[in-house]
Amino acid sequence: GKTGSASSSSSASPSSGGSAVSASGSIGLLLPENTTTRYEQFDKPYFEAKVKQLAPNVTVNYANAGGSAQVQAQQVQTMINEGVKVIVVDPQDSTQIKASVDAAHAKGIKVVSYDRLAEGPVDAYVSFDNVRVGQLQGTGLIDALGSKASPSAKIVEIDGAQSDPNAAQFKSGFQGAVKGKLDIAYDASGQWLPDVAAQKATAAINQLGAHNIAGFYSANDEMAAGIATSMKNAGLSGLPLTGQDAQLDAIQRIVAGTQSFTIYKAYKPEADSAAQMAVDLLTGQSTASIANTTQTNGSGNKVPADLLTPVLVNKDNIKSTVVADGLWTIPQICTPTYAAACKSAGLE
Amino acid sequence: MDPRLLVRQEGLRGYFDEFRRKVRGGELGSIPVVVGLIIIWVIFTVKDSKYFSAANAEYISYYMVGLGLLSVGLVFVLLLGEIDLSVGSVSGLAAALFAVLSVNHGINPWVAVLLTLLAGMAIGALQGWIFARIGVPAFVVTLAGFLAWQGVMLWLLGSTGTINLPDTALNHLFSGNSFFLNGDVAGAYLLAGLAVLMMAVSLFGQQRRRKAAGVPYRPTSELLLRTGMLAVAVFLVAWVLNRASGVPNAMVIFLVLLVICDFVLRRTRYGRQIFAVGGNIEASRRAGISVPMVRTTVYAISGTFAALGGLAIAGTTSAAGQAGADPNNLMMAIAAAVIGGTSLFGGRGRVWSALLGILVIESINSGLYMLGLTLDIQYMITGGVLLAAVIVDSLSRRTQKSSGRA
Amino acid sequence: MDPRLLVRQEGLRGYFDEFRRKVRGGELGSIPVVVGLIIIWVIFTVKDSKYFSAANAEYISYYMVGLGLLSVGLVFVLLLGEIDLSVGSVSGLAAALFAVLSVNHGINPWVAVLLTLLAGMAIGALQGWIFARIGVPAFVVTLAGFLAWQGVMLWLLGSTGTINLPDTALNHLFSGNSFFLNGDVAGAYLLAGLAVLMMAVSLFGQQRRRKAAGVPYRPTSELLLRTGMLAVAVFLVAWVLNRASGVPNAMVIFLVLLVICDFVLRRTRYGRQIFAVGGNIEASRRAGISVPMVRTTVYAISGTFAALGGLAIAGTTSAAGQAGADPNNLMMAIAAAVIGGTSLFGGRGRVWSALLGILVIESINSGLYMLGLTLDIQYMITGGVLLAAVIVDSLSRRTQKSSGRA
Amino acid sequence: MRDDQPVLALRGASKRFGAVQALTDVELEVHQGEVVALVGDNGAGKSTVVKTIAGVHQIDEGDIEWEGRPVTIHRPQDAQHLGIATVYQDLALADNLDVVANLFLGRELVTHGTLDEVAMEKRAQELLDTLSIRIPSVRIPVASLSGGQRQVVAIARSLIGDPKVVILDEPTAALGVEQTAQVLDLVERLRDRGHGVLLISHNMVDVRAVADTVAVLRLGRNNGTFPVQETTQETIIAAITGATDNAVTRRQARGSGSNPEGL
Amino acid sequence: MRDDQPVLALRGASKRFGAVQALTDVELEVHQGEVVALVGDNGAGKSTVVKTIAGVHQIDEGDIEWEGRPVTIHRPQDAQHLGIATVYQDLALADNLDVVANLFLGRELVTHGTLDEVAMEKRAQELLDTLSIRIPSVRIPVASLSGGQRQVVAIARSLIGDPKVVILDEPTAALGVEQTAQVLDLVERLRDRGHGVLLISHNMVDVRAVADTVAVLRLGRNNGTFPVQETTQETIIAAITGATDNAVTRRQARGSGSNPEGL
Ligand SMILES: Nc1ncnc2c1ncn2[C@@H]1O[C@H](COP(=O)(O)OP(=O)(O)OP(=O)(O)O)[C@@H](O)[C@H]1O
Ligand SMILES: Nc1ncnc2c1ncn2[C@@H]1O[C@H](COP(=O)(O)OP(=O)(O)OP(=O)(O)O)[C@@H](O)[C@H]1O
Ligand SMILES: [Mg+2]
Ligand SMILES: [Mg+2]
Repeated sequence: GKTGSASSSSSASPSSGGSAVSASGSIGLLLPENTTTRYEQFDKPYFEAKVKQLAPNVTVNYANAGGSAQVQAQQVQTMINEGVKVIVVDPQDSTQIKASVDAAHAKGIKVVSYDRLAEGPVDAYVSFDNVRVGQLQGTGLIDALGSKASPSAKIVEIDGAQSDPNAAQFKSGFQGAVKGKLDIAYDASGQWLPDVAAQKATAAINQLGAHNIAGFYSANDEMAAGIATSMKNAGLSGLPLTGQDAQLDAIQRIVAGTQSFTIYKAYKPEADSAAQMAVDLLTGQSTASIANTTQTNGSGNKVPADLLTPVLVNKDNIKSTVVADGLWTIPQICTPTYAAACKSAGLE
Repeated sequence: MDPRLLVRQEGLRGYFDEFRRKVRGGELGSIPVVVGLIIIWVIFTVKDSKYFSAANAEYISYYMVGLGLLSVGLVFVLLLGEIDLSVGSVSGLAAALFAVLSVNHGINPWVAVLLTLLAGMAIGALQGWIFARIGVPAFVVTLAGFLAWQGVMLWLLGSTGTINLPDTALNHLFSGNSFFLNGDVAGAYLLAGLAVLMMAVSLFGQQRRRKAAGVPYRPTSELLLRTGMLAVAVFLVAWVLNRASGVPNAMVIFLVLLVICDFVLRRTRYGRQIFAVGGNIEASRRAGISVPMVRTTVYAISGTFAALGGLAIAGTTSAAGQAGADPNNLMMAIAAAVIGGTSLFGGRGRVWSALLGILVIESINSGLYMLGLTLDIQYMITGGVLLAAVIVDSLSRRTQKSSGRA
Repeated sequence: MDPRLLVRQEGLRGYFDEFRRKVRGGELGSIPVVVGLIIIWVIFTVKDSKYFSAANAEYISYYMVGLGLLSVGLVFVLLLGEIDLSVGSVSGLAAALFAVLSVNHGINPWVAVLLTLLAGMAIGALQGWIFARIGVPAFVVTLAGFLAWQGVMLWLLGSTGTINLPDTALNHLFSGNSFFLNGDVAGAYLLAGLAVLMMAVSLFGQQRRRKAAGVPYRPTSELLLRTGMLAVAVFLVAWVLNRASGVPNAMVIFLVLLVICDFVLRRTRYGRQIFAVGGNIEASRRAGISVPMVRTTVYAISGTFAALGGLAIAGTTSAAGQAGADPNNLMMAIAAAVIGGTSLFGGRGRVWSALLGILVIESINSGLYMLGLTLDIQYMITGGVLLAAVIVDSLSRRTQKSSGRA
Repeated sequence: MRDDQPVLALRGASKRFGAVQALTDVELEVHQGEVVALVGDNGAGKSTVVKTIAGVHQIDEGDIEWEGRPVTIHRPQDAQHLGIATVYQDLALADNLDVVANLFLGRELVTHGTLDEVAMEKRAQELLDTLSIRIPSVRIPVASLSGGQRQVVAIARSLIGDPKVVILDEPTAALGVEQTAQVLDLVERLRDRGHGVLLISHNMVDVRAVADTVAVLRLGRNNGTFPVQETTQETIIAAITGATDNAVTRRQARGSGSNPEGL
Repeated sequence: MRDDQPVLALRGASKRFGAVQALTDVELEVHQGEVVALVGDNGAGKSTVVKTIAGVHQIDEGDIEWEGRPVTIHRPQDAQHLGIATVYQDLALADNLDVVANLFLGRELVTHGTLDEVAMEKRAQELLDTLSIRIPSVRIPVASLSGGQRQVVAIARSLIGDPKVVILDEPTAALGVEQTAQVLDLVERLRDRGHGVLLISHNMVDVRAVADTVAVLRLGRNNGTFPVQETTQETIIAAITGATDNAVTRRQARGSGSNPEGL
């Protein structure tokens, strides 16, 4: 009798037909990394709050892989050992997670892929469309360039880490959107690191000549901080600069005019949707109520999906997006340094 | 016999007396680490009762293998008083190479394994050669390797990104659902019995030979005690693992390699040469040992184990990806060897320290993952425990030093 | 005078003869690294003519400061024959701490700088104390620090994430648009003149004192040659930087600290003690040097420089974020010190090696970044060049050893 | 033997290393202006006595008395502060530093907070000249010195500062005939200036030439203390080896038969 | 002096360390069954000669001849393969290994590919007994041995294997009277068995007792070769110090005045 204890614990689940409120059990939430603030700052608390609201007796087990796919695999295994009934995982590596998804599936555990689409027999998927994010960044950059946008306008592109598959999706979305409309004169990976991004931006400026550059593409806000500094040092503060994630520092830069816009992927709807899917799966219901489309993942599985739309945030809609959603408050944004800029941007 | 030597009394009694004297003099050996391990287990069990379960024991015994293999290779290097910073990158490269060979090029998986291990060995030998023959400090050579092999790995995976590995051949053995004798209860007990038998044969054989040659030997009571203690430990482990799914094949491979390495280090000329070079390079050179040969081969061994460890790590995720060359793997593998008691300064250590150290590290990891702490707390705890483990060890070694035994 | 000693002939002639003899005997000093640097420059200039420009010189002289400061602290540690793996994490923590103190809590930026540097010093001293007094190997203590301080940093930044730093106080000095005397042409030449003057005063003062005491001294011709060479170098650099925007204040801070550290290491009792402990711990102890004191303070120095380096790195991005504790920074800072000629085995080195090494590394980086190469190629080239730089150095040192001077 | 109080005394000192009882109840006295020779077989515990007094090791039991009162010597600094200078058998020089730096290690000459290299170099040169040793240059690293050169550097080290008691652990072992003579002269000068000297040597000729008292150690225990003037060499050697029939006497017996002295 | 071919000879050997010319045109011959003593002041270059022959350093100019034909000795192995066993002044033992492991380092006894620890331990015990040294246990690390004990281990090392020429660099410097006598006996036994021995020592009594020929080195150059039987001690010392008026003679002159020999 070697197939042991773990399988017996999972076979018991789908009996509770009743109201979601009385359901019990546990959900595993696995997030990939911590170099950007969002996961521990927003996704985790939003998700936990929503689950609590939907099913007070359900516990959430949390793990963060710190950027390592291998750690994430171990964490999935831990969750399986602990007997969770649903796993919500934001895969650090969407291919590499397949073995873990397979293992969970074999034990009858449901898997919700969060933010990035995992390979393997995934039961549901919720995310923003990464390619769409890149497209938005591209069209946003063209808009910000205004009349200066032309096929000969030289753009400096700083991408995310080469080892991160999302970075490739952002990049392809962006390049698709600007193809033939702008000239990508410099393209390198900033490794998601602001100091590396800053140095590469300066190198690009030295290489192309400060006057020949029309704008900068930064895959996310973290790197935009470094790039903005390099632009300032070269006297290019007025040029367009993109971003992503709606970090506080980026909002402040947008207010101050040193960054053009960021892409806001509202965490709350995403986390809420995932929590709803998880609780549904936990209680044996279908996810059809939220998953209005399907996505095919890398291993060919058709996954019911809820794809949310990202929003471009610039000086004009800060108030109606991140502030209205409670992501950041006006006092958080308008510190003394940014008070004057806030005033002129109409944030008070 | 020198009248100043405090000789142990005959029999079990004398054994305990000496043990007590050793503990008082700070010659604790592995005791602090073992005690630390037990404390870690108790704390996590109090925090979450699921921690102390057969499933978690199985978890630890499986996940320790990848890093443990890296650590074994590092023990060889540490015994020389050197370091190999490239093992993390080499392990990532090995997994990528294997995946490209076996999946993309369709080469027979066992042949691909062989080629991968040879590549690891060649990389290690190259680094060792640059260190030994050209005289570039090993730290720098392997730091360069740390960067360069990572680059080669990215380049290899370049067009495809992560590659999923099929559940065959060595990948199957290293995967989480492959157990010794298919998880049959007898399998675990067979292994345990084998271990006890080997220990007994070795100990009693030695006693007989020493008796015959008329040199001092250990009393039979002590040998029985040692064999008995080992028996209790291994049968307990076997019993626990049987309550889950059995003994993971990955662990069997790891243990067999440990036994072989232990034999090489302690009972062969080559092992003696490694210790000698780690203790005093000039003395070794003058004794006619080819120091460059020893250095080159030791790095080749380290490279081979790094490659094997990379395959084992890839086995845990059944995939080879760009994040394979995680620098944390390097840090943890070194930490394991040191926690287990291998000196960073060369000439002192055993391969078993890799096992002991990796047990400590994986016990902490599994507990932290289970508690679902945020990463900042997790970093702080891992750092703190690592430190505590070694502080105890160092304190005991200090007492030892003040009584002249270090 | 010993008849076996080959004495240098009087005058410039003798100086050149000795130089030739040294080169033949392999006593090349910094020459291989300087030659390597020139080769790197030539290659990149051939690849991209913009590489050899005033703007790029300014780029290098600005971006080298952050890592360079880490490297200076590491030189102290390496002189002890130890290592500090925590500098990368401490630098990240320092930037975060400063941001939280000055931005979130509104503390006066200079006070915040002071508190941050004190925190860095305290962290270093704590690590040094655990190493020196408890006897935990420094490698392990600082490995624990590497993990733990990163955790503390994440925890500090927890609620806000990345924090933008205002362009005031030290942040202004460390930012890319702050130049000595506001970039006035006179500023650069003033600094160059000062450097030459200091060198001349020191050299000729020493000659006078040695003459007076009747011990051997260097001939005037040699002193003139040395001063002249320095003058050519520094005025050339000043001229180039003036063609761009002037001398970055960050670089001025770096150079001033280098001069101070060089003085401390070579001309004070404390510096002598560091070298002694790095050479032979037991001899130092018996000579009445408090080895734990030296160790603790050296780690405190390393911690302080790590904190300052963290502020400088944050200056390049005007922000303190969670990616501050980049482990590559650690590797690069160590590589810089070693490439520059500081031994990993203790007791041999100069702080100037931090400058020389970081120049090599930033020269490579700026070229690679300019070419916009992908990460795999970048890793391979950095690893390869690092290795090549040290192979040349090691080969020269080997010739040296065979003629008995290592 | 003088009747004044000993400047340095060991009372019932014992020291264990792991399973080896290196010293058992050792008694030793050194008076001012007296040269005490400590002799004994290899491994008898002589160097352990020295290191105990110098603060390198601590004794397990017993006392160290300095000018009559018991003192604790935890670290080498403590011994130095009392006025004990030691030349160790395992020399312990910093190989990476030059001769001057090693001579003044821990007692550097300083002016205005800066090392006074010139003064140190001058003084070093003078000191080495009195010991008539040829060292190519006082600015070469100690690593490249010959065995005897290293030993002389270590001896010169102990004379910097003004110690009350000088301990020399086999100082002439590696020295040439001329340097040995110089060191013995030095020992006599130290005695004449009223210092106490504890001299360890295996060379009975040297011991008899300069020592006032000979203390014998055997297997970590006292085995007699003899005034040199009134004791024959045979008595001392018998105390050292623990037998009147030993390799030395046998060799001498043979020697006088088959290989007559002189030309 | 014998008329057969020397087993080992140095011809016009020169060696430079950085700015120090350590050896200049040194000539040396060792015949079978002959004990050659190499003497000289500290830093004269004796140990450099030894290391040159043993393959630790290489000579810059000149030749080493082995049984009449020139050989190149690049590494210590080369010297060992020729049949040269060396005891170095700086002993170079692996401190972390025990006495047995050090004795057999590089020449371990092996059965079926496995170290034969039992045989090695037995043989080690026997070897050390013949040198009458007391070592608490042959299984303790060399780090914890006294100076003399370490020296005996190094000497015993050189006797494992069957060398044709044994080079001893100040082998008795750290040894007690009894052990010294044993080592001198050993040297005589080696000679009688037809080995060549190169002995370096500062102790003229020992040199005169066992050597057949004395070669003097002074400031890195040959300064005479003397047959022991026909040479007075004064002649040798004068050759070593380069003067008949030196510290030794002065000391002796004083000694015979103020401090009469014997009781
Ligand atoms: N590795 C080295 N590097 C530089 N100089 C050296 C080196 N080894 C020896 N020397 C120099 O060569 C000279 C001869 O040294 P050597 O050790 O041969 O002397 P020695 O005759 O053995 O003296 P001793 O009797 O003191 O042992 C000395 O002046 C010494 O400074
Ligand atoms: N650090 C140590 N650890 C263990 N044992 C030691 C240590 N130091 C010395 N011993 C042991 O103590 C005994 C005495 O050693 P010590 O060095 O005092 O002898 P010694 O009289 O100086 O001999 P020698 O004349 O050979 O120098 C020896 O048996 C030695 O093995
Ligand atoms: Mg001694
Ligand atoms: Mg010598």
